[in-house]
Amino acid sequence: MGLGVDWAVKWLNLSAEAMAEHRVELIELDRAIGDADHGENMDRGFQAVLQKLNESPPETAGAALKAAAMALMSKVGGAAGPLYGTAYLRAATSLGDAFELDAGAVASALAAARDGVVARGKAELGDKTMLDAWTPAVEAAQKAADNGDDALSALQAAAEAAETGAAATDPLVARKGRASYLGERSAGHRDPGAASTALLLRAAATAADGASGGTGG
Amino acid sequence: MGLGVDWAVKWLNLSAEAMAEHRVELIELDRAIGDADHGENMDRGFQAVLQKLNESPPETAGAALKAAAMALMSKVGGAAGPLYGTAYLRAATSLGDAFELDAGAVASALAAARDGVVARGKAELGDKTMLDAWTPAVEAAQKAADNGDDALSALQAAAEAAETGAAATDPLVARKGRASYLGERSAGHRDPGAASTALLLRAAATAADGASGGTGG
Amino acid sequence: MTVGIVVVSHSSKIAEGAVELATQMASDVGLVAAGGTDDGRIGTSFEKVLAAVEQSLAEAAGDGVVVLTDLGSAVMTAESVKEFASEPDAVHLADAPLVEGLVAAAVAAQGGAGVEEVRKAAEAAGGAV
Amino acid sequence: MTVGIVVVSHSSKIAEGAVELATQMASDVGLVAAGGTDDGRIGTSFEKVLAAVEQSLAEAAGDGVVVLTDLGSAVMTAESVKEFASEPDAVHLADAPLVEGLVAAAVAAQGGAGVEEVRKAAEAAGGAV
Ligand SMILES: Nc1ncnc2c1ncn2[C@@H]1O[C@H](COP(=O)(O)OP(=O)(O)O)[C@@H](O)[C@H]1O
Ligand SMILES: Nc1ncnc2c1ncn2[C@@H]1O[C@H](COP(=O)(O)OP(=O)(O)O)[C@@H](O)[C@H]1O
Ligand SMILES: [Mg+2]
Ligand SMILES: [Mg+2]
Ligand SMILES: [Mg+2]
Ligand SMILES: [Mg+2]
Repeated sequence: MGLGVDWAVKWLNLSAEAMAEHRVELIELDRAIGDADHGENMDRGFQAVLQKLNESPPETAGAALKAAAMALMSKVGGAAGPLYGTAYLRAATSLGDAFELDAGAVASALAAARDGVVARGKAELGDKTMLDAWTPAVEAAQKAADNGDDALSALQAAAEAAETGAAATDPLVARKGRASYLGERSAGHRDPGAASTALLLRAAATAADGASGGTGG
Repeated sequence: MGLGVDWAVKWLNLSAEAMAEHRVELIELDRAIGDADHGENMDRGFQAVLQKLNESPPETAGAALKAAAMALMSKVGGAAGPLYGTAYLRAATSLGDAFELDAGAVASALAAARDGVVARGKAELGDKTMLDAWTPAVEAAQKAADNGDDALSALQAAAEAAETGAAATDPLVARKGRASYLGERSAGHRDPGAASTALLLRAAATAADGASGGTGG
Repeated sequence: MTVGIVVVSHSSKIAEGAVELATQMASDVGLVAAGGTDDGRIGTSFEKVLAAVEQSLAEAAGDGVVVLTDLGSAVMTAESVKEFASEPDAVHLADAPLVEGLVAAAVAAQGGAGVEEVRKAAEAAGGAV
Repeated sequence: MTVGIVVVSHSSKIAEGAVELATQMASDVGLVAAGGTDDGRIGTSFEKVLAAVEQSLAEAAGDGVVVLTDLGSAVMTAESVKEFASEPDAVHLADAPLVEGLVAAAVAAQGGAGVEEVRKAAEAAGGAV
């Protein structure tokens, strides 16, 4: 049984909860190596996502992610806006009109999201950005899909890999984004965007755990 | 009979009159190749000069020019502020405590002023700036002094040379100041600062014409 | 007609002040400020920037629009807006210092320069003249 | 103690907005805005800049002050002020883009960099990161 629009909507709701819950934590991470607004940015962005979903409930997971993309793009107000906006938009395009998503579709959507982050931000792996959470997540999801695991397992693998990837940004020196202004002083702090990516992918896995599957066609 | 503080005060008063009278003309010159404020800047600057002179009447020509320098520096608000401020300050230093100025002292003071413009603005002759009026003025005054002419003659020669120098900026391409943003398009317009310099030096000559000389010691 | 210019800054004050400053030397050029977030915080707003770009495209009537930005997230917002704009190919991002580049670009546009020339004028602006 | 930074712009809005923007990344650094003329026009004010430099010198308590400027007349005003300042040798003019240079300089100062290093950080700031 694959994942459908219910999963996507649940994911976005859990994302909004996570951003509200970790708002201060993300702000503090950003205070250390940025401008102390990432938690505020993400919280506002996901509140706008919820509002958008309420105003016009989506019919597919792709439509849900597209609505989220536009809300994030508009309302985040920081680098994370165009980055997550582009990521979710590319993921939505990857999902297309599908009503049920298997592990392969999930892995492809995550890869498309990651490619969106790269297209928008031109970062490379190891630059201490959200890309350092997205990339291992994509690889883990792809591996799970290749193994024949289900979508839930793929998302769980992705979430875990993103968490590990976010933690692995701690010793890195930032080469993109505001934190790059700090040079060597950026080492010893977790990248806020990598941390938020890990939270969002964990929400995706949680939403899939016991998800009711697609709405059928 | 040399020039004294009465001449200096009269010069500054006539300067203020000239700036008020030519305010719009200088604004229009600056509109063509700048930001349309030179007349406004100079008018405000010289109103502040008059106020300062009224508040504490100077005892020497040098003191009068020093007071003018500080008022211009503070109140002009454009490039002309630090440029004329530095010029008048250097001229004041050149005059020192002298009560009577002969042609040589006048020529030296003008040279000091010109050097102040160069020190502050780093322009070269032909860059289409006020320097293109100051430089021929200094040369003409020096020549008059070398000829044994009196201070009035030296100032008259300086004024005439400044007027010619200002007119000669018309075909030049600006290489300093705002007008340099226009590149080739700056040609065909008179430099506003060169025009105001010519007006100020004409005021100096007019003030000397029939001036009562020094106040004595 | 002249090229339009959009000023994208994290701060609405910076964007507005820069437009005021450049207008003094380029009073016939359409300069549009897009600074700060929708809700007045420091940051950039996709919607504000999109609205500014569309206004500028309309005013430029085919002559094109140059977009100046301050920090990296403003660049990303501007690039996103370019993709969503009604005429993406008419939107040219300048890699230039915001204030200094704007004055140079505005003067070039005032002189009738084309969109590529205006962008280059912005990008050539270095230290203060 | 950290190096102080003074922002000299033709526009009070630009100077204030730039200080707000940089403060986000450098909340412990003394950033002083000196924009516009005494009477609120576009231009620079010797008195405003001198007051800002003196305030900054006092706050920096010996660590020195870096001055950022926008256009050429702001540079000339800042140079004049340096000559009149109580500690001319502690006043360092940066040849840098105003907004981009300020953010880089403020972050460097926040990190405890010395006055020369702060100036260099400003001058190294180019396009948006
Ligand atoms: N060029 C980039 N490529 C990828 N991610 C980036 C880039 N620039 C910034 N980021 C991410 O954005 C996060 C900061 O987001 P946020 O605080 O919302 O933006 P801002 O820096 O504009 O305040 C960083 O922690 C980093 O993960
Ligand atoms: N670097 C410079 N050296 C000499 N003169 C200069 C320089 N820059 C500008 N000027 C003079 O200043 C005049 C403009 O003065 P003003 O309009 O008061 O200043 P702003 O350009 O700041 O508005 C120019 O016409 C020119 O004569
Ligand atoms: Mg941030
Ligand atoms: Mg921010
Ligand atoms: Mg002017
Ligand atoms: Mg001016």
